[in-house]
Amino acid sequence: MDDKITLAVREKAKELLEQKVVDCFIGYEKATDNLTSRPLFVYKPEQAERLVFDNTCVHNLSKYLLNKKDTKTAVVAKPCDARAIVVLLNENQVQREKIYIIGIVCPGVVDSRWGSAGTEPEVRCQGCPQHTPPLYDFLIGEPTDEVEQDAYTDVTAMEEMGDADREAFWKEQFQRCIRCYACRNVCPGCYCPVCFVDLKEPLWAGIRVAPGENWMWNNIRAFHLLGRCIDCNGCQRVCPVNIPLMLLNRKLKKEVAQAFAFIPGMDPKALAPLATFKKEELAEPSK
Amino acid sequence: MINTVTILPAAKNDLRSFVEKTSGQKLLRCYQCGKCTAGCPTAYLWDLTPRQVMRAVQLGLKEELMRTHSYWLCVFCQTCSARCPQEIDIAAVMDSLRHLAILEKRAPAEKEVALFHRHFLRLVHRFGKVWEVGLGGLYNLTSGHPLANTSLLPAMFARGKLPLLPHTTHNMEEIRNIFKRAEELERKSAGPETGRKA
Amino acid sequence: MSVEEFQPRIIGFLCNWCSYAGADMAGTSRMTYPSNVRIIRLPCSGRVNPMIIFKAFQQGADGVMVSGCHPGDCHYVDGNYYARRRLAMLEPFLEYLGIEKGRFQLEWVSASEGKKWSQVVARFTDTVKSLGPRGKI
Amino acid sequence: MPRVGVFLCHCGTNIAGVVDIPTVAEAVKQFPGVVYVDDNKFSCSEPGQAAIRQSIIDNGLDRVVISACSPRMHEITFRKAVSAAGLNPYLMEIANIREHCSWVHSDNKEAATEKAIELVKMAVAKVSLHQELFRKRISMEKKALVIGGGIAGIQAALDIANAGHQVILVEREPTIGGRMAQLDKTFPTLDCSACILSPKMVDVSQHPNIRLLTYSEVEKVQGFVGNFEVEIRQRARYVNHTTCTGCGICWQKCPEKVPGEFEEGTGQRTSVYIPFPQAVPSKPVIDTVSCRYFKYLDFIDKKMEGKKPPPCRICEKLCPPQAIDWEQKDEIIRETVGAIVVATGFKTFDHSVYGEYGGGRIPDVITSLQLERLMNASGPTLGEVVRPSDGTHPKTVVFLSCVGSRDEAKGRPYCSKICCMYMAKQALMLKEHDPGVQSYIFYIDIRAGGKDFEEFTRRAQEEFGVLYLRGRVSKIYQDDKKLMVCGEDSLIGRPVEIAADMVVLATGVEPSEGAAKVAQTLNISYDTYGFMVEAHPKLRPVETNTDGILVAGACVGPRDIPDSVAHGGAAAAKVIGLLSQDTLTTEPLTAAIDASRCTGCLLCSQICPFQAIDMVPANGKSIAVVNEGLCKGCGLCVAACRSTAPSLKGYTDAQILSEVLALCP
Amino acid sequence: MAVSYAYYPGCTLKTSAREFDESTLKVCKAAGIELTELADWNCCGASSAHSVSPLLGLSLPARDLQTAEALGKPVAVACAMCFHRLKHASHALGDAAKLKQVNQVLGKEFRNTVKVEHLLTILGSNGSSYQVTKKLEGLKAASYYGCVLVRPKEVMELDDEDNPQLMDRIVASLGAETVEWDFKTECCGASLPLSKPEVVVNLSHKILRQARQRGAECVVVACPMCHSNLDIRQKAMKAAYPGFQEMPVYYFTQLMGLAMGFSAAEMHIDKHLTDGLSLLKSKGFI
Repeated sequence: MDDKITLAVREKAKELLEQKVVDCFIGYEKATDNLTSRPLFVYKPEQAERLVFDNTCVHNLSKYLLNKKDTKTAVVAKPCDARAIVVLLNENQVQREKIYIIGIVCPGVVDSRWGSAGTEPEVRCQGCPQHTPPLYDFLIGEPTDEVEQDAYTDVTAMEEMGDADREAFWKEQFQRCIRCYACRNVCPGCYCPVCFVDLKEPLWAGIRVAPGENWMWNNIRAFHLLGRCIDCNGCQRVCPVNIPLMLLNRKLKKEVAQAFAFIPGMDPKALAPLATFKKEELAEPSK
Repeated sequence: MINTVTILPAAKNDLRSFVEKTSGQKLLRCYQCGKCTAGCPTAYLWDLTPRQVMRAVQLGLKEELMRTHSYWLCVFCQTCSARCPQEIDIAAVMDSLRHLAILEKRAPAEKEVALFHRHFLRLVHRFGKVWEVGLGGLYNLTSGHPLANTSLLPAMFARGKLPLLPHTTHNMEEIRNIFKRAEELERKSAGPETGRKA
Repeated sequence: MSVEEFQPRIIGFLCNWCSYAGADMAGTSRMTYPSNVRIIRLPCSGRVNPMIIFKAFQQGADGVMVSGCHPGDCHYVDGNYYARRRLAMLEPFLEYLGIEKGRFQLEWVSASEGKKWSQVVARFTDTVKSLGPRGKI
Repeated sequence: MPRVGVFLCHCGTNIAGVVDIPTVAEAVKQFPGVVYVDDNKFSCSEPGQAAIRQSIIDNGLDRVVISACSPRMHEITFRKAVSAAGLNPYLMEIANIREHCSWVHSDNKEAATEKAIELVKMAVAKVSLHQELFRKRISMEKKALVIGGGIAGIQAALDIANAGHQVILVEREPTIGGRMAQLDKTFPTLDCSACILSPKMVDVSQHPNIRLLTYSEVEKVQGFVGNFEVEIRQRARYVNHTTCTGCGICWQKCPEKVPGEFEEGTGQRTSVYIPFPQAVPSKPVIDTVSCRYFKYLDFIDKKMEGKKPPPCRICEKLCPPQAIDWEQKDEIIRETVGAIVVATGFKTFDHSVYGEYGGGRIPDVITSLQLERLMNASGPTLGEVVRPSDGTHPKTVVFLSCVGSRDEAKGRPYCSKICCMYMAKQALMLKEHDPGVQSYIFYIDIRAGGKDFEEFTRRAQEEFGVLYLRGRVSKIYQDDKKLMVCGEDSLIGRPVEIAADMVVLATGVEPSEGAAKVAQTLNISYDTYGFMVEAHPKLRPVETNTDGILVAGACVGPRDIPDSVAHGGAAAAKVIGLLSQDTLTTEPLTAAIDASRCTGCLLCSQICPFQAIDMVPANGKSIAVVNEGLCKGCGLCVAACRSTAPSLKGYTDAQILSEVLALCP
Repeated sequence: MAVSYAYYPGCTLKTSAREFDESTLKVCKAAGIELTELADWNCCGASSAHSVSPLLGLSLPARDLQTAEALGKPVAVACAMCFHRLKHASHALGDAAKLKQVNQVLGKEFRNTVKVEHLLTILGSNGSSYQVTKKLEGLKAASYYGCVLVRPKEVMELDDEDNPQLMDRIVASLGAETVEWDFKTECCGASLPLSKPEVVVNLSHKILRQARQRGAECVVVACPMCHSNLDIRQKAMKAAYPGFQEMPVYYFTQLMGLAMGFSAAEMHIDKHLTDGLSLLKSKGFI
């Protein structure tokens, strides 16, 4: 594990901690299976040697920033992770001056689960339009000049199905949901003090694991990520019953991109698509 | 225009749709203030002033307009376009009208001007570059003004300003292909509606 | 009308200032239209939270309609512009979940458009009828 | 469990003729919480209301559903009825079974009855979740602020003050009077502008209810109708206005001369100055940019090189009451007012962007306002119209209309409205001043839509020989001592040229400098040009979307004097109406935000159309708080929030959902 | 610092405006600007091509631009008309559909990435460093830009449409005095000399008349067409307008050359039909 990125991450972590630029450095280390990676919080320069970066570093570490609001923290960020940070900045959840972003020019990560490192690239990396983080304080790797467009082949395939087939598809998917809320826990966009699903009054979705309640939970969560989901695949990766949650998020991503030319997580100064409007847009209702 | 003018419904105004398509300008923006005429260096010669030309397009008075000298006298100085308060590129409209006249093979009211442009392009087609002696010669031979500008010639020759032989572009095949393909493409995109009724 | 004919359950969320008043106008002008729609009165189309629409469909509504002031005429200046954005995103999403296009509709009906309201309801009821019953999820 | 009473109105046969009331009554009895059902012929009639009142008391009802006509018709009536029975008026809900049911489903009584049952069911479900709500009373500070001391602001201030209320009139310039003070005569009556304006200016200065703050600007406004907290900056004048007698020695003796703003550059003023003889207040200010002593101080301060300017101070030496005060500082004045009138007026378009008209480089191409000063008997030339270049009297004068109006290319597509008329006036006046003058007016259309306006422009042509040429000028160039004006006479369809001695540009109307900043300070809308946006262009022409803030005069759009006066008066009437109340009651149907659920993501504050949501610090983060004085209860924030922190009283999520669930159980 | 350009002279500079071509080349060389003549260039189409066929009007200059693009150099243009056509093509081809059409006509791929600059900009910018050795003090000149050089402003990206300053600044840097006048961008008659010579005489006369009125002793131009209209028609002006006084017309590069130490012969001052030498002699510049 001595490749260039790893060495650069270690060196930077050491420097930042030694010079007290940050109090905490969040990165990755090898998991106990010695194959996959897991998040690592480094507080002392000498611990920096444990840091690694390779294609098994799948986690979006930006979520941890929500618990480090008062600590000056550095975080290793792949492009999607950095976009999550931009969203958190848009939404006033983290302070720019409290975070130090180590941007990684991302080669893509592999679909890996504990015990097996995997070889297949993760779904999100296939045709990924963004290899350089949109925001960073320090960049590891050469910035790329990219114009690739998200082709939304997965979403289009869904759209081409018949209504009944689609309804059946989602019924089948949602009925497996065990309401463990792992998707919520991993998502950097899910930070509400009280989630709608936990409310008793009004009761948006009952606590029981039933098709209607699951339908409400998963769809409203997806809708709450409209214009905010940055394709990090976290929810789908951690789902213990393999519900393709990114298909929901990416549908809304596509709609927002087409209607408002908005891609979330690119500009820390941007207004969210639902926080603004143009008078002349969407001239015909219900088109 | 000595007859009572028949006003066409907007939907039947083919002249306006042709001009709007080829010039990219919105003709209905014109509110007839006349600033184009006011600044036009040659408008004093036009039978319909630039403003009236715009009006004629708005009304679709194709035959009346095509007959005029006006649009042939535009020297494309673009003063009108630069000063139009409604931001219409009026010079581009004049270009469209000339283009329409040529597409429909109409006899130009200003045959000298048309002749000049035709000879100019003939030379470019032949040599890739313009040859002034050739241009002047061709023009004088065909315009019916055999002595036009000839009084200037001795002085010009004396100063070496007019080489007797043309200079040429070497890859003439490329130049001729450009002429050929441009014409083909333009005829195709103009479509049948601009064809002049027999 | 046959007793057996499918009578869809339609919920209409109407803003108080234009569309609700437009529906009142249809009433005062005695325009008849299908009776399936049940109107929920809100201050503004911008008050419509998509979560409520999800809930309506989950509970088995056959059709949901939102109607507000025409863009530019909002009593609350910009409310319907925000509603338009939100619901323009919701509509394709519902379809993506398998809820047929036509079961959700956003309309602009002003306080003077009683006639338009009755036409909108008639058309929407027809569409939903033709799509058939949905049932609870 | 609430005790709900349901009252079914027949509305004569309007409802009962279609909806089968007994069936409805029977069904309603089964709904959860319903303990009492009654029906009336006319619930809205006095006997009907009395029956409702009595039933509430007799049956101990704590929620009421009235199944009748549209709430837009009788919501207030029934709230009062409920209230009269001692119940909170907001514990009542109306089921609209007339406009939305019986009147539109008369073709199918069975379906109508079924629908009526469900509409009542929804209302019962919703009303069960209603809470007591209370109107709040807010105190009314019986004082108004008027921003801008032009004719509109003067009129508004005088009208409010005459109604017995206190007014603070803030004016940025050293004097009130505005544009009207610069004019010579006014169209179409040709009465002297100063003669009709000056008395009003004096009235303002002497009115016991008006506090006049000139040379001042509004810096900050907070709060809402009834209680606006305002900060006004009184700029340092360096002259003590309490001791100054306005004797005029200082400005007569000041050696420094600069082009005068009031004279539009046609004449000069001194560094210590009053803008014009009839200025109110008639006491001077010192302009620190041109004053020699200030230049001297600046030179010392910045340790500049070169020749030291003289520390003049002549005014100080000569001032009899010793009123010059070099130490004076800007002063911040804080006031609380109940209402605000914005009357910031207009300025004229800067024609230097018209390169084809010389771009401001040709001396004898002047603006209409400059001509106004030249024609004015108290102007720099004492009313003699002369060419700036050589002082000769122009005999051929050409007017160009629409300079900075009706010109998309210059970003001013709108018509400035007043130019057609003032050009006619000026051309006519020129002839009166000097019968040897021939005026030409290039116009696109003559817009003379006003009382006696058309007659006036005709008079200019018929009696005064003003020659109108239809067409826009494209070029002005100098030809020896003449100005060649190139246009088209579009009526004959030929290009024309006129050799003129002077050209007058009818420069258009645009919002005055800083109008957009005033709008931002007040949080009211303004359009792309910076004109204020009225709440409704037809029905609420002097109101804004913020209660208690009114607009008047040319800050809303191009307006002439009578219109500005009328709007000033209209705004004043609105203010007087507000100030005549001791307190204001607010609708309780506003939003409230649950701090414990707020994430501080800013979304609600970004979209609130009334800027009614403030972000305030709490527990190390910032959370959203609703300002109930500004909230109008649209519910945008509720629908936007993911963490369901806001709720809208009367339309909570739970209440709306209860209606949905009543329909789809 | 040597700046390198692909130089597009245009047809006229090789024939009736040779003095413009040669003075340009000499001045640029001395100022450290490297001009390499664009290989096998063709006519830009001037005012004729677009008058007859819009597509041809774009395709002819596009071929030249494509050659420069392949070379990887920005294009330097001296002739105002050529500059106008090249700039116009490059602007119009920002439209992808038009570019596709033109590429079909060209039969090769033009990506429209090449930059087009006029010599006024190049010589008047900070990048150029010409040394004035002989100040043209006492010479009163009117800078005449003509119409196509500056219009439309958003396409030509050169200077103000009514009161441009670029040439005035250059002329002033040579020590000469520029006059303020109102005809800097009025039309001289453009391409009408063959077909409508009387129009050219009328319009050009107006220009020269105002220049004279405003105290100019000569007119400075950056366009061969303007030059030819103003220069060779002066005899006709004299005939048509009694009292008209002849006035020399120079290319701005010619005056630059003189001020930089080149001789009048090297700058071909003698090539003009209206005597340009006497004035310079009387001022002691030559």
